[in-house]
Amino acid sequence: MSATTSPAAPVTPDAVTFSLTEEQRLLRSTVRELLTARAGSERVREVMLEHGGFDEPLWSELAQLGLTGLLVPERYGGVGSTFVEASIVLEELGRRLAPVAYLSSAVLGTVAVVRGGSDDQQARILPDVATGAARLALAHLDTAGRLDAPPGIRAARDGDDWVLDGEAGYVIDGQHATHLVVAADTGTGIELFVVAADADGLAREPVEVLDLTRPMATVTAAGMRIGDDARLSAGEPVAALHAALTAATVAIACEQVGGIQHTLEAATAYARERVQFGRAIGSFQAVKHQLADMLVATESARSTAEHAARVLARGDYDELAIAAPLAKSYCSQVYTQAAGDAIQIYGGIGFTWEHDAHLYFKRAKSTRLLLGDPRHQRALVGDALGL
Amino acid sequence: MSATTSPAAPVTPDAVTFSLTEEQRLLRSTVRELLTARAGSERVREVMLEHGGFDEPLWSELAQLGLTGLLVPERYGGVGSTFVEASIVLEELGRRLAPVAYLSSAVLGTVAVVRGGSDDQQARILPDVATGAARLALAHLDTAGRLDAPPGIRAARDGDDWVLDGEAGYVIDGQHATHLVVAADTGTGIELFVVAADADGLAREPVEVLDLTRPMATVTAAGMRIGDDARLSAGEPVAALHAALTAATVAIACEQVGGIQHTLEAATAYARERVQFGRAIGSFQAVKHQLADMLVATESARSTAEHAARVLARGDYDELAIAAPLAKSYCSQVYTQAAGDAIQIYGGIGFTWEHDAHLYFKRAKSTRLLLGDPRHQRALVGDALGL
Amino acid sequence: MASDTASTTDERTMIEERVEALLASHPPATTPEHEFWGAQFDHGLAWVQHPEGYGGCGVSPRWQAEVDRRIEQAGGSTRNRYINVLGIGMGAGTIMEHGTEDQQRRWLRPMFACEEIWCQMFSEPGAGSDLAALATSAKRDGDHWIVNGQKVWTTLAHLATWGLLVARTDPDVPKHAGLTYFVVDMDSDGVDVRPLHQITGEAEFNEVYLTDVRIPDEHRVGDVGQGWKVAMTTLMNERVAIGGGVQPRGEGAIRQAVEVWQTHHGADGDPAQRDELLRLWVEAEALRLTSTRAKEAATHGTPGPEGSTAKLHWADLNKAITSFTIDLLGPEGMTYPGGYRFTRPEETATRTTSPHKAFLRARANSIEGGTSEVMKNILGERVLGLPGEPRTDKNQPWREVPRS
Amino acid sequence: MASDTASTTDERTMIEERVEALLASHPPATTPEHEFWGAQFDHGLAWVQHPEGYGGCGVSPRWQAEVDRRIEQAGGSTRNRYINVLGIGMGAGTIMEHGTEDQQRRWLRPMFACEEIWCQMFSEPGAGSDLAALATSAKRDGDHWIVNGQKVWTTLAHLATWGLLVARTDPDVPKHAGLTYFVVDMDSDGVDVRPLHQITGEAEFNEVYLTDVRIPDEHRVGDVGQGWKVAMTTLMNERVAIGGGVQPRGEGAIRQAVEVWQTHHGADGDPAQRDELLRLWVEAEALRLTSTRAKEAATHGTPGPEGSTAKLHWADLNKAITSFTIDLLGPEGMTYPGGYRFTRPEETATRTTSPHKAFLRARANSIEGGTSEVMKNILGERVLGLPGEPRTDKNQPWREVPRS
Repeated sequence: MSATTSPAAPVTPDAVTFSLTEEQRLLRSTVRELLTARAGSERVREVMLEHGGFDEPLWSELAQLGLTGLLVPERYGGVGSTFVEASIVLEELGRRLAPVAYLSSAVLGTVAVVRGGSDDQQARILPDVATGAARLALAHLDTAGRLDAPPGIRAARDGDDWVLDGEAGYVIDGQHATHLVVAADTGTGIELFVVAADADGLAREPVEVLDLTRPMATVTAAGMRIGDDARLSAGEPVAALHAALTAATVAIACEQVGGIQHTLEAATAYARERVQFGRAIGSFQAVKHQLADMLVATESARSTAEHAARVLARGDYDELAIAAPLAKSYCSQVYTQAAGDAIQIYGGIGFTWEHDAHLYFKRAKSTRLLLGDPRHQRALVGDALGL
Repeated sequence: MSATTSPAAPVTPDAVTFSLTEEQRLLRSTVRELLTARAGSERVREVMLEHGGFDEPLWSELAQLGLTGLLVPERYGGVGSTFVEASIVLEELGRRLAPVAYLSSAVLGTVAVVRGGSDDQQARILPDVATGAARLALAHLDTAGRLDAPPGIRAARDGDDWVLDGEAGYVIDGQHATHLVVAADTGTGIELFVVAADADGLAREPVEVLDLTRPMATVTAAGMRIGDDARLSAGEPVAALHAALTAATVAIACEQVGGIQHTLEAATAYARERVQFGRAIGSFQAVKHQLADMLVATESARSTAEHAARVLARGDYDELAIAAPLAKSYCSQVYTQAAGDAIQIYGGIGFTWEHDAHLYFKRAKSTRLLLGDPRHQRALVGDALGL
Repeated sequence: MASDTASTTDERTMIEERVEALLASHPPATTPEHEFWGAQFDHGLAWVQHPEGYGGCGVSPRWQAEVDRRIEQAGGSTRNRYINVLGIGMGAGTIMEHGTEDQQRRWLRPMFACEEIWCQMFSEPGAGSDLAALATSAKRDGDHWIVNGQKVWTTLAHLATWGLLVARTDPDVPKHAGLTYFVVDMDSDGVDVRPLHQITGEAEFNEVYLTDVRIPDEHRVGDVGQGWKVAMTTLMNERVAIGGGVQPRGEGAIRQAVEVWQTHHGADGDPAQRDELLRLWVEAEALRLTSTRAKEAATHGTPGPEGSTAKLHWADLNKAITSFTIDLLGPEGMTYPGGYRFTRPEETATRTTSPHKAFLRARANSIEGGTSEVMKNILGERVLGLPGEPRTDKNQPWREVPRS
Repeated sequence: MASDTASTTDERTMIEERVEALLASHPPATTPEHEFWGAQFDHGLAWVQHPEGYGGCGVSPRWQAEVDRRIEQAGGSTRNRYINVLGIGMGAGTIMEHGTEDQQRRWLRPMFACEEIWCQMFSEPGAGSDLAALATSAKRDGDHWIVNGQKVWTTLAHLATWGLLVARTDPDVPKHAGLTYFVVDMDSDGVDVRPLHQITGEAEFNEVYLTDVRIPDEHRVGDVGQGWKVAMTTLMNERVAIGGGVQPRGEGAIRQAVEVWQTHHGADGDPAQRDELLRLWVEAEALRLTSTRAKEAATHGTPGPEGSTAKLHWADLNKAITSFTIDLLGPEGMTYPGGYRFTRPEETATRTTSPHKAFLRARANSIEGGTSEVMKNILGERVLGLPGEPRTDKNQPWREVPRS
């Protein structure tokens, strides 16, 4: 996420078009209907408590609709959509907290391979990613998850092969991936490798996560030997990694907007129905004004995420260096505030395990910290602005 | 204000006694009655617009009650009280925004001379300070008012004399003082000089201030020659300056508590009386809860200021290194928030010049920035705590 | 933007032809402003949505932005919309919707040409958020009305020829039902305009005292007792006028904050303050993007809640930014450069305002044009569908409702 | 502290003698806890303000702190006040004020000795902030009452012998007037205690389902229809119990924040985060000083508003600190060490809680024991004297008031 783009003066970016095409609207309603049917609260809870936070049947259904390969180029069996389409799916997934490997495989892994892999490598990996048969996860951090430290896995050349050693923390969906994209420290830089998740010398251990709907793993490589063809060989690996992480930053913001929107709607519905002192609690200004503030914040959060998705879609990387961290910092702030306020509006019931409020509250906090907290993201905005 | 005390672990300080003695209560009611009679809004406005922000008749009345010499030792004609008594006067002055030179002369100047002056020097200066006939002001900053820079006035030795040159900014009550305590940069350190305000080679120019009830001046010395007996010669000048500034830090917090308390009371009274939509606006939760929050903040602000005043009174300098900046940072935050919220509660009328709300709003902002803003004060707390 | 349909293509052609004709017959470079605006009215380009003969040509109001853009490109002035904002922005729509033909013919053209300035007399000391509680009375006297009362916050009253007035004509019915809407000749006997000084010392606004002011019945707008409905038209037009523009990135209050950061702090600045600056910058940009989105939605005819949240968001943010800017100034924040002046502010104040004045002026943002509390009620009830509070004042005769 | 007056000197002497007698006859080192507490009751040192024979010796309640201090100094335990907090802290005062002599004789000693644990059944799913709206019914059946309904948030119900219950005995009068207060034998048929899992996964609280539970009329506390008044006594005792202690500087949530700062950041930490840490530290200290001041004012008999603001201030601050602590943890904040466990929390949870659990648990601070919204109404109305809102539910028969 270091700013490889030139510092941008505070110049107004070319305006994006926020409105959706007919097809995009159809995409939204298709995904929403699917998730309404298949990712209700009961199912999400079953998956998070009994299936380690990955809903394989739902993943298959998303794959059948082609959604797992939205960002995979058409020549490798994907849809070849822009990020605007992906942002629509992400928002809907975030609205339901649907426990599927979308962020990890369809965004992080896919972008890394598309940007870093040779044609051969892409042709080998991406068709299965598009069909959902393969699921990618990115292992690029050290065990402490530090953003400014080298990867926790090291790669050493040994003849024609590479030997991987070390430990990567906080690998999103790590234990449910079929393949790992490993960013490894070679001592002189970073290389990206694609390896089978069940390969010898590789172990995965689930992390005890705050947000059970988003599993993570610690990945350990111990003397793992792989051929050089596993190394993504086209393009600059740091640039590919940066592109994947930037796309994920925007993706998280889009997902957050879905969660924020749900939070606003659910809390508003409750405030309309719940009666205390002979009146709906939403008639009290204490509650009404809190929801009005949440509405204001929701609309602005949506603007930042949709803007970033469109900037990414059109490949305006100078503006993206501002828009991506801006969206994630702002949406994270709004989500954590809204999810906390919602619990307050629900009162006691919102503090129970059986109510869904805590699932959103935990997702909000967890995504706030994922790939850099708002303060970190704001610093990136400042760097890009030259402030 | 640099921490000359040793870093204190977060150890609970010896408890102070918050309650007042009978005499202290009498002092409070005496001052309050005087100011109710003599420092009403009309008079304050007259003084700030027509008399440069100094109410000479009121100063005389305070002097007749012995209040201008509260901190002057008895042997020099003062009352020799503790800072608790001074804090009571300061709170009442802050409540009325009474435009008198109390902070400058009775606190800053007095403490500097008591801590830095020889017996002879104290005997020469302090009796007039106690009677109010002399008024001290402290010139210790550079023209930009930077806290971390050397004084703007330089002192050079010339035979038995000193020659002063340069400019000091933001001298509180500078144009109304009879004497200036000048902190001058000698090149190897700082010396404090007491000079007559109308001496040759000294010029004073009023600053255009945000808060018209607290005048400030820029003081210029141009080849001003003074004898060495004008140099405060007992004790370490830096320590004397530090003591004066720490006392002023606490004094400002006490004064702020008066302003906060007035703001809460006045806004509450308005909210009880003002009717819109057929009800007192204080019956609406939007207003009621804002005032409840203000009440909570007011009580805590008071605790920090009273604690700091008592710690100063008992001379516990380790604890004071925490308590003084803590009080000023907290009271400043509360005052600016409360004074702004009050304008919102008043609505349009609170935005008019004729309403007093803006006077408190400006005092709040101005004292927030005076001698270091809350962020600066918090850093001092952190330094004292070793955090 | 979606491509023009057939009918919008026709409208575009018609607009373009009219603008060309106007610019050809009245070259901006050589035509006095008032004359140009008069001609613009005559060409149906003042309020394009008005019918022919009333300053318009009967097309969708969204063409107005295009007309203004072209006029400005050709060097023409559109600052009449600013100079006479209460007339052109709010009064015109009201008169078109509720006025008689005589009134429309009499008032619209001189208004647009800025030959006559307008002001608005709605708020009163006792009726701020609760506008419908207003107490200024109008009593019938033959074919005239006799008006008594006091209005506040009347921008431009000291320059105005005409004033939009809501007054109570029946105190015995519930408050919303007893109001009537008038246009007052500001030169009438009994109209006393006094400057109202604000916390900057300046007098941007006025108080207007009305003592036995006589208004001919033909200056009544709408029926007797319909004043609330007519006033709502005026206020709706106000909101549209406010929500119109989207500033470039980094403009407004945040520009000043960034400038102070760069001049007073820069690379060596305190990281805690830099983070706060960036937090505000991010929020300002989020708001700007929301305004852009709202504008786009409006032109596509499907406005969402993003439109109604901007005023509320902006008010809080502007207060926060201007206050933080003073903190960034450090000791200089304790000054008021130039001192307090008890005069009228200059017209183009927004561009040249010091951070200090901006800081003070911003306190009114969450009060003027609807307090933030009222805006939150509106958002909560109209956008989110939350129920209102129990009201006792709505159905009681005005005379019996408690007031202060 | 002001010096003792003559009568307080007498009281001090009496207290000291009693404590000495207790410690002599029941040396803490060798006396089982329950036995010691029983003896403490018999020596009149359980609730010193109670009359002789009821666990007290008829002196000012402020002596209790002195008694407890001396017992602890001598190695005695006062943890019964914690183990049986709802009984000793809240129930006892209620029974003393409103109970019959038989009730007092029967219940107080085993309560203080922790031979019988107590719980409190007030809140219901439909009656949280609006407690007086509760729906659990009690119908008379000869010399018994038949109770049906559901209670929530009943701490300790799974361990309790007795439960304090408020139920509706008359639905046809306004809601506050139709309530009656009972003590329920928790082993009765029809009492079904179920764990209520909270957002940490743990079950700190219970739901209690009451189905045709029979309560003898002699277990009614206070008159029929006086339940609200009796319940208020319980809640007042709760507030006193909560506001009692002042922590040492830097204790509580802020301690954990400081520890995480020191272990994860320290001298190289981000200055923006340091400033936020200090802001919270300053606020925690401000609150602590206010509690100290309140306690001092209370012992001097002139409590001011500082006492009632602490709960509200603490709730918001504790949420802010625990949330910030997770941010300080960085990526580690995305974990939940130990995983979610669906068990009862351990008794001494407060000391050993992870930052992660503290973060989740804190969300209830602004809900339990009165929501922050209700607390603000109370402060606004009772301390600041602001008028209440229009109420429609106060005088209507409970049966007709809308509920959810």
